[in-house]
Amino acid sequence: MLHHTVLRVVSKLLIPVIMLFALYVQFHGDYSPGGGFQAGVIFAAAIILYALLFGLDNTLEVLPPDLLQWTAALGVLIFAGVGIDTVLMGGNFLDYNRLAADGPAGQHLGIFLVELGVGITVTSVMLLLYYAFAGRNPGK
Amino acid sequence: MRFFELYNYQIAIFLAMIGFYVLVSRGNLVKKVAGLSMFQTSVFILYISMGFVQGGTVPILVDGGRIYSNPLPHVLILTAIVVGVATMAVALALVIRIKEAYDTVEEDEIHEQDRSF
Amino acid sequence: MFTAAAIAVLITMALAVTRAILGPTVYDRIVAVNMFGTKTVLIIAVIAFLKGRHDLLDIALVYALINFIGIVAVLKFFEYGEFSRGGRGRP
Amino acid sequence: MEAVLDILSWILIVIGGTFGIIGGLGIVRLPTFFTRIHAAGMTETMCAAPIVLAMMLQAGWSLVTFKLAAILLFLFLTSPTSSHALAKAALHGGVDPMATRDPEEPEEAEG
Amino acid sequence: MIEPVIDILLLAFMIVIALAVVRMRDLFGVAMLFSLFSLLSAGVFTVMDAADVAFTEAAVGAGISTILMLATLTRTARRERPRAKGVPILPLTVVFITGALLVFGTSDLPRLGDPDAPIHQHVADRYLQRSGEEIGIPNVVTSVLASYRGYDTLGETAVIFTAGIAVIALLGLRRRRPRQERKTDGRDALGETTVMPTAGMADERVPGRPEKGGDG
Repeated sequence: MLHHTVLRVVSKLLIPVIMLFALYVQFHGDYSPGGGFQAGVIFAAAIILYALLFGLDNTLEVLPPDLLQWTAALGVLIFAGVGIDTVLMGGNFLDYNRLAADGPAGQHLGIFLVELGVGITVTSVMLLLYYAFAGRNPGK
Repeated sequence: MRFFELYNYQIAIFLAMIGFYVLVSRGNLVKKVAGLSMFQTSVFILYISMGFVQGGTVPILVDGGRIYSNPLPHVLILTAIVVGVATMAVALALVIRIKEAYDTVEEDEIHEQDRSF
Repeated sequence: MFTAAAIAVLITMALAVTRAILGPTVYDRIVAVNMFGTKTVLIIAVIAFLKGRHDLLDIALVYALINFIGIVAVLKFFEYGEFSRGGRGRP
Repeated sequence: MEAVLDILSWILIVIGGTFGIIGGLGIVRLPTFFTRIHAAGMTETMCAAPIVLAMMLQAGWSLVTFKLAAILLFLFLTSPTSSHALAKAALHGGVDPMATRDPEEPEEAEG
Repeated sequence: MIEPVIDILLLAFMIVIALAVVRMRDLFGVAMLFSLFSLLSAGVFTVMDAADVAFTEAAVGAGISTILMLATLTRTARRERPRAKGVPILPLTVVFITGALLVFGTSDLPRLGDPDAPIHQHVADRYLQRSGEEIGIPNVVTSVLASYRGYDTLGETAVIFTAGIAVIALLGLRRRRPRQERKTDGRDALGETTVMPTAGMADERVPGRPEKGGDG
């Protein structure tokens, strides 16, 4: 869509803002609406906007699907790893109180890590879905 | 009078039934997926309506003892929405594969090619 | 005060829905959907003020950003008929 | 001071609501696509901006005002852009800008 | 007291849109109306005090699901085939009976927004009371999502991951092509692909094949 000059320029302005907003949603989710699921979808939407305007091939160069497959698994691994970690520290599965000296601090850390894992997985999977649907060669 | 105190539930069920009707009566697979997704959204509305409290507010704690709406349905539906999109993507991927294999997405033509009915 | 704004926005939304359903060309539908998106941003902001919970403004903000992506996708669908091209090479 | 702000907000909301409804009527009643896009574009500036400005006046000087300003900025960036791109796409897609009425079977012609 | 009015009006718009989806044969129009449907449902969630849910629906409904639907339409037909005339009696009956049973089921529910309803009495109340001191973050939805019910969320995340894997298994992923190839060919990928596979593939084969009867 490179001949849409206005669209291209405005999108160049908007894409970083959307990504920044996604990070705000991710890390401010404790105090306002938001969290890993929403942030992941918004972040993926920003990259999809780039892919729509500048072509799928350019996007595949920035974020190759092989990398995304790894990060999709990494998110789930972070989530489950926090659980295993609390078990190793002598608590129950996903019992964040063990992560720090006092309860709320441990809960903060645990929720932060878990939301991060969710965010990474959701971003990767949404982008992979877009790659799979958009990159499908028709008629083959 | 009691009947009208439940309007949200009834409208949600009506919407779900419209989605269900699309699902069972239309032959086009893409439209079936759209109907299924509408059904899903209606169920979300039903759940969220149950968590609503009159005079309550968003379950983000603020100073002063206020009434909050029920956070539990919100949690269930929040994850269900994202999962719903992922599963809808699986359904649509299947539709694409069916199109490539049968060269049609109309249900009766697929049955005809399979001689299954 | 915001009640009046809510009513006005709702009437506008009703009219936009009418156009989205009537068509007749696809571009009419897209215009209606675009306009409807803006009005949804407004109604969510108005609801936030009616309820006195300003956390809800984040939802309006995300709509203002995401709605654009939907419109770009629709335009791409119309100009190219598929999503994988339209990049570096000329269309 | 409060009263002045309230009166200003009321004026802005009345302006915004009126233009919103006029634009809504326009998008239903106007005859062709390019006239309708004009009505839709008008609601996006003249309806959204006054209502958000009225909210900003009511909110006072806080984070809320900043968020509303951000919403206004994004709306002002995205709506004219999408209207412009849409008009361009429609022009290239074969909608006749000089037509006075919609063609008979537009959906089929689009095909 | 405008909020119930907004709620009912938004739901009424949703009904109108759903009925239009039933009638519409242009699948592109269905995709557009579907995005309106999800916009409206986000509005309803906002009125119902579910900020996080509305947020998710806003992020998902307007962007990703519309794009996926449109991407499917590029690979399949854009129009639904016309249906046979006549009233579809069996589907209508099934739908009507199901709907009637469900509405009958709602008659036992507590009224909308009743603070004494059973759903608000058990764990939810405890979460709201204790979350502030136990977890220490204001957003109760996040604390329930990540901490009290973290196990559920782990399952949901795994489901999303699995769905992603399933779609890749079904559709395959496009690998990126080397840079040289792309530089030289310019518009190759654009030219060689047909936008929509036509329905007449079998017919096209016939005229160009002399071996059918001509080689003897």
